[in-house]
Order: sequence, then C-alpha cells, then structure tokens
Amino acid sequence: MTRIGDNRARLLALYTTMCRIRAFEETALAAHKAGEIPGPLHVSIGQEAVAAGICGNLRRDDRITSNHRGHGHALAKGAGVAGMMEELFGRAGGHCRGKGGSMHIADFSVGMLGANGVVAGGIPIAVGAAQGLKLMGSDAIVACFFGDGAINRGPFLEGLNWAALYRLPVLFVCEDNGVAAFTATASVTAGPGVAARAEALGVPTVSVDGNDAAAVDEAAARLVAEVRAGTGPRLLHATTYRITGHTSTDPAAWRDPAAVEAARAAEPILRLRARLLSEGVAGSTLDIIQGDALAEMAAARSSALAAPWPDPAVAWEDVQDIGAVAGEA
Amino acid sequence: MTRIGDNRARLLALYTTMCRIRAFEETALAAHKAGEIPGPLHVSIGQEAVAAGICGNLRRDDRITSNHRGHGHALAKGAGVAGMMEELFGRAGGHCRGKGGSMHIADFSVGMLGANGVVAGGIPIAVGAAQGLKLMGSDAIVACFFGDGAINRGPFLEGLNWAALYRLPVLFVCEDNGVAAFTATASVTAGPGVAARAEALGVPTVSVDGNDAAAVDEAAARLVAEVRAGTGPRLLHATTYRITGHTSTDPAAWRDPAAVEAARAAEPILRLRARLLSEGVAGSTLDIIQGDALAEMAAARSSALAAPWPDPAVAWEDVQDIGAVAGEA
Amino acid sequence: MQSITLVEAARRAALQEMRRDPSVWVLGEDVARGGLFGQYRGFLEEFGDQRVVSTPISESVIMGAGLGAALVGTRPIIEMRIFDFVMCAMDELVNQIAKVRYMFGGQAKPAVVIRMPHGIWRNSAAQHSQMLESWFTHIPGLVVAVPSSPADTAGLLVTAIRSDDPVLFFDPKNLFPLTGPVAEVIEPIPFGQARRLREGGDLTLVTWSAIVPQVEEAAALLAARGIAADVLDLRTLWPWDEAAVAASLRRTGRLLVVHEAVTTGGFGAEVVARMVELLGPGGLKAVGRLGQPRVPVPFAPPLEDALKVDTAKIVAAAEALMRR
Amino acid sequence: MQSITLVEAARRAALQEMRRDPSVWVLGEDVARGGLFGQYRGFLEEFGDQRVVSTPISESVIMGAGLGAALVGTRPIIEMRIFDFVMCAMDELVNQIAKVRYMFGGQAKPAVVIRMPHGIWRNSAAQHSQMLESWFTHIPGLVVAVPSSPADTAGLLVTAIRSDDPVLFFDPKNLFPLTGPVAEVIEPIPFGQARRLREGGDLTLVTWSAIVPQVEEAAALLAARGIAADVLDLRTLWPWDEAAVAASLRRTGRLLVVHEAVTTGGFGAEVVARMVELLGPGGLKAVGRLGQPRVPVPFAPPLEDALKVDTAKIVAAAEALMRR
Ligand SMILES: Cc1ncc(C[n+]2csc(CCOP(=O)(O)OP(=O)(O)O)c2C)c(N)n1
Ligand SMILES: Cc1ncc(C[n+]2csc(CCOP(=O)(O)OP(=O)(O)O)c2C)c(N)n1
Ligand SMILES: [Mg+2]
Ligand SMILES: [Mg+2]
Repeated sequence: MTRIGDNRARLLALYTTMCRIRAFEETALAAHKAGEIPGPLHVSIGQEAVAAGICGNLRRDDRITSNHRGHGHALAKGAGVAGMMEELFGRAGGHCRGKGGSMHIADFSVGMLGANGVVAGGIPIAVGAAQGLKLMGSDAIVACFFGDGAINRGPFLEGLNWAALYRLPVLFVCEDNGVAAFTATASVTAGPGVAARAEALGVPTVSVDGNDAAAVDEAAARLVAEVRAGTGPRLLHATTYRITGHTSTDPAAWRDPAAVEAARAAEPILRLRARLLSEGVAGSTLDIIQGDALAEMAAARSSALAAPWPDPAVAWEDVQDIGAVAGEA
Repeated sequence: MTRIGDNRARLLALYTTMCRIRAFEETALAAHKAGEIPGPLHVSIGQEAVAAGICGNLRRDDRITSNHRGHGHALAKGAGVAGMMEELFGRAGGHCRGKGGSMHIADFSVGMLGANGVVAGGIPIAVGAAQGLKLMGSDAIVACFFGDGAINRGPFLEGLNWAALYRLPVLFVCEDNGVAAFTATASVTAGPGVAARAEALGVPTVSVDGNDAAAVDEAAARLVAEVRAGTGPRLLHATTYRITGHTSTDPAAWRDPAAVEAARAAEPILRLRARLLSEGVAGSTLDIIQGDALAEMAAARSSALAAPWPDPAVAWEDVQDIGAVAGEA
Repeated sequence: MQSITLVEAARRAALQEMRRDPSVWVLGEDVARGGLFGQYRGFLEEFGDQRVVSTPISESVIMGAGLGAALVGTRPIIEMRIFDFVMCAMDELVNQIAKVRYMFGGQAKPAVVIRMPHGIWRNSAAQHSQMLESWFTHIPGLVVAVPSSPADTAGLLVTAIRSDDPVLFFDPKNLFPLTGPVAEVIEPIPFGQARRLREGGDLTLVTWSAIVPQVEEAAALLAARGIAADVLDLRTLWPWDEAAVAASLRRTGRLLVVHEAVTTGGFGAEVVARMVELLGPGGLKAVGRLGQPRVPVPFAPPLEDALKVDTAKIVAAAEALMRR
Repeated sequence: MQSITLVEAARRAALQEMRRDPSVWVLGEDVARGGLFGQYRGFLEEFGDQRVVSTPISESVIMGAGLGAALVGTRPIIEMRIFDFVMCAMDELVNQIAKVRYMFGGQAKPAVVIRMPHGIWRNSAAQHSQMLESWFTHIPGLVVAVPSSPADTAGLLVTAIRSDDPVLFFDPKNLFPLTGPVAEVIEPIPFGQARRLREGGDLTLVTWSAIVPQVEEAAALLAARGIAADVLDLRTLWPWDEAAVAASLRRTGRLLVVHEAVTTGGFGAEVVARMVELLGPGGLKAVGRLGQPRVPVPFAPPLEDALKVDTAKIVAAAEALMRR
C-alpha cells in the first residue's frame, strides 16, 4: 500500500467523514428537540472515529451491519444523506420510505444492511452475510458494529464461534464506550473483557484507542486486509466515549461531570484536528470542511422538513409477496 | 478434611454409585428395547464417573440442574430409583407422575431441579437457583451439568458471565464426551475450548480426566468447597466418552469401531475397579456391589412394569392454579 | 383516593409487595437505576442490590434466572424492559417457565411475574411496538394480564406477585402517563374478571390494554349518536371473563372486539370463536373484530396512523356492525 | 407415480431445488449427516460442505445467519431440527426475518425457508411436541405452510424454496413415515389453496398438518353413520383459503375445525371468527373447534392419549355439532 505519501489525504478524508457524522447528528438532535423528528434517537457524538476509520477501509460492495446507534456507520459507508435525514423525519424519500426511522436505517445500495433495534441483533446477520458472500465466491467482506453492551448477549458467543469455525470474512467491531443505556458496562461484565472472550472463541483481536482516528484507520486497514485474504474473522476492540446520553432525551445526569468534561477535551475530532494542524494542514482548510459539513446537514434538514410525507397507502406495501393484505382502513 | 483414612471408603462409594447408574441405564436400555419404555432415551454409559464424583461432594440441600442425559446426575444426587424407573415407564409413581419421562426427570426432594430437553436449558436456571439461595442466606450451592454441545449456545455465555458477576455459588460441570448428537463437537467449536471460554467469562476452570472417578472426586471436593466458601462460580471440564449412541435407538454406526473398543477398555467403572483391586479391595466385594446394583435395578424394572398407569384425570392436573382448565374429553 | 399515573401505580404496587414479602425481588436491565420508565424508582435505596438487581443485557438469563430463583423459593419480578426483547428469552419462557410445573408433576412452583411493557409506542417502529399477548393465551401454564388503568395495573400486579403461577404482565407502555385514582393500600384484583366501563344494550365492545381509553371515547361518541355500547375491559386474557361477555351478548346480540394487536390470530378471534360456540350462531346478530392490519408497525406518523386502531375507526366499525 | 414416504418426498423436493438453483443451500445441526430424519440424505456428497452446512448448536445464529445470507442474495433452507428449538431463535425470526423487508422499505429480501418438524411425537413430552403454527399467522411478513401428505409436502416445499418471502415450513414429524404418490418432477403448489379430501353436504371439517389422516378416518366413519362431511385440508395457514371454506359453509352451514394444537388461541379461532364475520351468524347453523386442551403435552401414553385429538374425538365432536 502506498500509505506514506497520501497519509495527509487519508487523515483529511477521515476528518471530513467525522465532521459530517458529527454535523449530521447535531443537526438531528436539534431537529428532534424542535419536534421535527419523531421517535427515539440515539446519537454517537464522540464515537465518530470508529465508524470513519473502519468504513474508510471498506469497498462499496463490502457490507456492514449496525446497531441502534448507527447514523455514523451508515454515513461513513456512503449512505446518501438526504435519504438518511428524510428517514429520520419519516418522509417519503427516506431510505426506508419512512418505515424504519433512526433505529432501522439501511441503505443496501452501498452495502449498509441495516441498523438494529435489538442489541447484538446484527451479529448473526453479519456472519450469515459473510457466509453468503463466501458461498457466492465474492471477496467482499462484512464489518459488524456493536457496542460493549452486546458482548453479554448469547448471539455474541454464537456468532463469533460461527465466524471462526467457517473462517468467514467478518470484521467484528466492538465500540466500547463503557456504558450500556444507563449502566456502566464494567459493572455487568465479568472477566477480562471482550478481547479475551473473542480470543477464546477463536477470533484474533486487536485493541485500539477508538478516539484516535489515525490509529483506528491503521488497525482497520490491516484487519480488513487479513479478513479479505480469507484468514477468517477478526475483532477490533475500540475504546471510546459517548459524550451525550443514551437517547436524545437522556440528559445522562448520573454521569460524573468531570469525566464528561475530560471526554469532551479528548474527543476524536478535536484530536484529529490537532494532529492535522501539527502536520501542517491549515486551520482554515479544516474550518471549511467543518463548515461544509454543517451546511450540508442544515440543507438536508430543511429539505427533509419540506419533503412530502409518505402516502398512507405505502403503509400496506412491502410486507410480503404471498399473502399480502390489501389496504383498507 | 480427613480424606486420607477413608479414601477407600470414598472410592467404594463412588464405585457403588457408578455401578448403580450403569445398572440403571442398562436395565432401562433393555426395557426400552423390549418396548416397556416409550419415547426417547438418552443414556450416559461410560460417563458415570462425572455424575458420581460431583454429586458425591454435594449435600442433600445443594441443587443440581441437568440436561437430556440426566439419569446419572439424578441417581447420584439421591433421587429414588423406583420413582425414576416408574417415570421412564410413564407410571403413576414416577417422580413426575409420568408427565416428564426420561428427558424431564426431577426430584426436588433431593435437590434435583430437573433434566432438560433443551441443550443449555439448565444453565440459566442453575444460576438463578444459586442467586435465590444466596438471597435467602443459604450456603447451599448449585451444580450445573451440561455437555460439550452446550458451549456453543448463547446461554452458556450469558450464564457464566452472570454467575461470575454476582459471585454466585455455582459449580458448572461440562461433561465433554466429544460429541453432540451425531457431530464431533470439535468440528463445530472454534477456539481453544471450554476452559478458555469460561476463564474469559471470569469463571476459574479446572480440567480433569472425567473417566478417572478418583480424580473427579478430588477436583469436585476442592471446587465445591471453594464455591461454598462464596468465592464465586467454578467450572469443571471433565473429558469422557459416550460409549453408546445419542439415543437408545442410535447405533452410532458412524463411529470408528477401534475408538469405541479403546473407550470400552478405558471406561470408568473398569478403571475404578482396577484401582480398588490394587488398593486391596477384594474382587468379590466389588462383584457384590455390581450384583446388588443389577438386582436393585432389575427389581425396579419389574415393579415399574407392574405399577399402575396414571389415571387419565391426572393429565389435567398441575398446569396452573389460576385459569386451570377442567378435565373433559 | 389519590390520582396518580399508571406507572406510579405500578411502582407503588411492587413497592408494597416487596415491603410485605422479603422473598419478592426484581431483576432486569437498569432496574437499580429505577427502570427505564421509573417503575422501580427508589427501590435500590430501600431494598439494596440483592433484591434490586440490575443485570447485563442477557435476556435469556434474566428470564431463566428468574425461574431458577423461583424453584428455590423466592418470588422474582422479571423485568423485560420492553416486550419485544422477550423474543431473546422465549426458550426460557415457553419451554421452561410455562412447562416446569407440569413436566415435573407438580414439584416446581414457577412463581414469577414477567413484566413486559408492550404496545404501539409513539413512532418507535416495528421492533419496539409489538402486541403479541394472544400468543401466551395459547400456552398452557401461563397467566396473562393486560391492564389499562392505574388502579387495575396496581391491583392486578399485586395479584400477580402473590400468585404461584407465572404471570405475564403486559404494562401498557403508551399509557404510563395516564392518571387515575389508586387506593393507599392496594388490594389484589382477582384474575378473570372483566371491568364494565359503560353499560348499554345495543352492542358489546370487548377490549383491553392500551386501546381502552379510545374505546371509551368511541363509546361516548356512539352514545351521542344513539348507540348504547356495553363496554367490557377484560383486564386478563387468561383466564378471561367469558361469563361477563356472554351475559352482555345475551342482551345485545352484537359483538365488536377491539384490540391494538394484529387482527389475524389475535385474541379477538378467540373471543369471537368462544362466544359463537357458547351462544350458537343463532344467539348472535353480528360480530366483528377491529385490530391492526397484518402489517408491521411503521415509523412515520402518517403510516403509523394509517394502520393503528383509533377512536374514529372504532366508531366506524361499531356503526357498521349496527347496520348488519 | 411412485409411492414414497413423506420424509422422502421432502428430501426429493429439496434435492430438486438445490439442483435447479445453485443459490439454494441448507444449514442446521447434523444436516451434513443427512439430518435428524434423513431429510438431507446424500446432500453432502452431491453439493459439498459449502451448501450443506452442519452447524454448532447455535439456534440464534442458525436462524440469523440464514437471514444474513439471504440479504446478500442466497436462498437458505434453515433447518431447525425440531420446532421447539425455534424458541432459541425467536428474535432472529420475529424481530428480524419477519420485519426486515418492511422496516427497510423493501430493500431486504428475506428469501429463507425455515423448516420446523412439529407436532405431537410418540411420547416425547412437553418440550418436543409443540404445535404453535397459529403464532406465526399473527406475524406480518411470514408465510405459514402446514402440509399433511407426501405430495403436498413436496409441492409446497418447492414453492417455499422459490418464494422470496420467508416461509415457515412445518414438517409434520409424526407423519414422516406416511406414504403416498409423488411425481418424478415436483411441481410447485400455490400457497393459499385448500385441498378437498372428501365431499359432503352435512358439515365442513377444516383441518391441517399431522391430524389430517385421522380427520379422514373420522369422515369415513361419519359417512358410514350417514353424515356427509366436506373435508378441507388448508395446507397453508397464511395465506389461507377463506374462499374454499366459505363456499363449503354456504352449503353445509356447519363448521368444525380440527387441529392438533391447543384450542385456545389456536388457528381454529381465526377460521371460526373469519367465517362468522364473512357469512354472518345467520349464515351458520353450528360451529365448533376441536384441539388439544390448554395443557402441556404429557409423556405417559395414557396421559398423552387422554388429551390428544384422535379419530374417536373427531367423530364425537362432529356428531355433537350435527345435533346442534
Ligand atoms: C436485546 C435488547 N435488550 C435491551 C435493549 C435496550 N437497549 C437499547 S440500547 C441498550 C444499550 C446498549 O449498549 P451498547 O451495546 O454498549 O451500545 P451503546 O448504546 O453504548 O452504543 C439497551 C439495553 C435492546 N435494544 N435489545
Ligand atoms: C437448543 C437445542 N438444540 C438442539 C437440540 C437437539 N439435541 C439434543 S441432545 C443434542 C446434543 C447435545 O450434545 P451435548 O450437549 O454434548 O450432550 P451429549 O448428548 O453429548 O451428552 C442435540 C443437538 C436440543 N435438545 N436443544
Ligand atoms: Mg456501550
Ligand atoms: Mg457431548
């Protein structure tokens, strides 16, 4: 790989993706607060480096599965912003025609096989997708995102064993933000943690500072190459911090304010910015990237707000082919 | 513990239990072949040392949970033979009044909380029983038996994590006979195995030759003491060999006959017999134990065969208190 | 009597029973922090972390551990957070909890309450809005409670906690903010007794759970149009008050069952079938069911609205039934 | 046409489709050894271990991996071994497979067949004898097939494998040894079309799955006693042949639904409710349901016999219905 020469370009690409994720979610938060977005909204503010670092190393025909906190994953994988924002708003032009909302965003056209409202729900799907790809002779791979809360659910064990057994092309990504909903994960997780569990299931594991975008990128590049080479699954354990609450309406008041302050200072976009500045990138360049991202998302918000609602008749569609029921009030 | 002096007595007790389990199951096999026992029957011939070694170290008020292959566990825990045999025969005097059969034998009066028709089904129940006992201030413990096939099911992960987390008094016992139904477990199990998985979940693990009754007994004595002392769960990984097929009607024809021959030679009762002989116990003493066991089970078989069937009205009982339906044809 | 929210009524019922009986305890995700909806606020402080157990996200073991703990004599309240996640614990619920007593010939006493806030929940989409209460009426060994008011929630929860049977307790999550009077000392409400919400002789409206307020509203609108509905809230679906429904039907001859759940395979089918069996087709003039069409719950408000049962649809269905 | 066993008919149907379409494959415990019942005998040898995948005992992932593999364009047959174990994979089935197409606005194509041998099975007790087919009629997105003959099993399985919808295929495990004629080339049988087993004008017997042979036997006995039953095997429960049942009922006016499953909450309730809605109470003379009482399946033969539906009970129920 000719990484050295274009390192700055890679970092700038990461920075752009991360700014776009942040801008998307802050815009969504504001829209939710303003009553424009219905239903629950889980944002990943402070965790952007993981999504950006992993997906930046994937091909378009690679697949991902995600969890309830999936905006970043989708955006980084290339999902269209308009379709994402409209989906959050429940509009006709949403990727899921307004049927899914924030917790069920999917964009199959870029290999995003869906967010998931069930913790660990994406793990069995990811290993199956990898098995299908392998069966079809493709060299595409699957990245499977889940949180630290998911490692206490059975499908984690079943899925990792399965992927290792059949040497499937899956990169498991554990976004370890230390909390599951309102509970510190450490307080409900026995043993040495996710890496030991994965290794015990035959899945080689690498740990990384998930708030260091460059480090995630580097680890991901290596792991994606290994997985694509057919050597079986890998797990990347990325430690990070969820700056905001569990849902958009959770003030996370139980958190230690000092810890939150410290986390704000160590958050990945600021860190990457510092790194880029130190590598000689002009601050104004970075400001423009950030500004563009905010503008892009503001525009997406206004468009979504102006976009048409889905026709009620749509409610009856796409249930199934055989035995579909006809629309009647 | 004053183990040294009464070592021979302990070994003889183990031998007796193992002979009784073997005799029970060979009698049951013959009865099944003769059409006296309906439904499926899973015997544990060749695995008796594990049940005997573990349960010999439990108190009456300790609990066990078991799996589909649970005759040995029940018998070793002290379940009445007549009630067990009648249960297999589906008779009124069965421990479960004929409602459970071989796969659902339970005898709560001796702490046997039930066999289970679902692989790994006993694991969540065992950890909950331990939690309940702890809550009530009891120092009783729970031994949880399962096979090597169970370690690929989610409840294994969830249950071990749980027990370690709350430091519950559970002794997990993995009876590793190398097969799950008709599949070699190694061919569907990734990673280094059950011990590594358990350690990764915070459960200290000991491995033992499960066909060496004395070794199982010794390990169990130590682990039971540790668990009872409140230091949290332990796992005993006992390797053994299932000499007969998966069910009583499975000839296990796919097995390598040489391996089966070797296993027959290394089976735990013969081994313990050799050990006892070498420790100076008379062969005639051992023959009497074996003969008594066979006679006991033959008598249980005849009694069960002569025992009354449950009254059809019993079919309607013990469903629930509120909302029970009245018997009507 | 004080007027309190439904979720507060549920909280007080559990609180009262945990004070009354030290063998009662609660386990589930975030319960030590008061639960997702505040149903257990203050419990940790009062009862400590042995009786208020915040668990990992391990639904199989949350359910199965509840059973195990019941088998040694404690009385767990198993909190499932949201109904949909019970799908992660179905073996423990259906193969184990529902069957142990029977399979073991009466030796086991699975005295657990399984709390599952259910129902359509303000644009939460398909995985957070299910209503599958009818499933569990089909499973021998289980009791099914589906309250709709603060007082019923409190009284039925007390009964559930004191019962030796496993009780599936469907908290109507969309009604948690609903207020109503609840007594200081909460008395148990017997299972299997419907509550009459309105008396009338023209048609019988049978309903339960989160849709009840809209059925009441519809009944008021119908009354204004000269149709007197006899409205029964079943409150529990197993056992259920066949006698009350039959008695009402003997007067009205017309039956409309209204539930939030999908119509096909919903408990409305059982109500209709049982009544036709009991009274004979000749004993009835018209029957109908109103529920969600056989379509998952969508996210967008106009789509959700298009499918879900509401007051207008109830009125329309009742009027159509009167014309038959 | 050759007469073969039901399990062999199922084997040939899957074999034919796997030969026809290389994207079809099968996963489940012991399938490489031919499956628990020999349904996949010879498959490993012909298709290799990439298309005939023996799995760990990991039901959640067996089910979920099938879905994932479908999402990238393959067509898995998910073998659940025995229905009861699907309880270990309900999230994957109900929250994921049934909903992905809808939740994702049509992007997902969950083209899986989930095979679940079900029904009462010679003294196998409560955890190996369940019949919960009605549950899945209540879940939007799912198709439910419940064949009872070798030819129907073969033809419906072909349809299931070719369908883009997720199909729950309930193999009637107690009928695996049943023989009947099956064509060399197995043609798909459309879903939603009942099969008439006997024509008659006195009452309509509606049934499906493993109890069908006993319903046929009962109908013959009834005929000998002068009662001419119109017997319909629904073959699929979603979609189901409302039109055929209604047409029959318009002639007979009497409906008896017979199924192995528990009566309460069973699909018989839906059949009855729907017919009363469609035809009006006035269009019917008598209706009844016959199923297992709301009791788990016990082990001992006399207990199992006391509860389970059999020919004598069917005859008695039909005669009672004629007297009403
Ligand atoms: C099976 C299941 N149980 C519970 C929930 C409720 N829930 C939603 S998100 C969440 C916390 C998940 O934590 P983690 O996986 O670490 O992801 P994070 O929110 O930290 O990104 C919980 C408990 C759920 N969605 N699914
Ligand atoms: C959840 C579940 N899946 C599948 C089965 C079918 N089954 C019964 S026993 C068995 C093999 C179990 O192997 P193991 O746990 O090693 O026990 P062993 O039979 O070797 O004693 C299987 C697959 C089951 N009972 N439960
Ligand atoms: Mg987390
Ligand atoms: Mg084994």
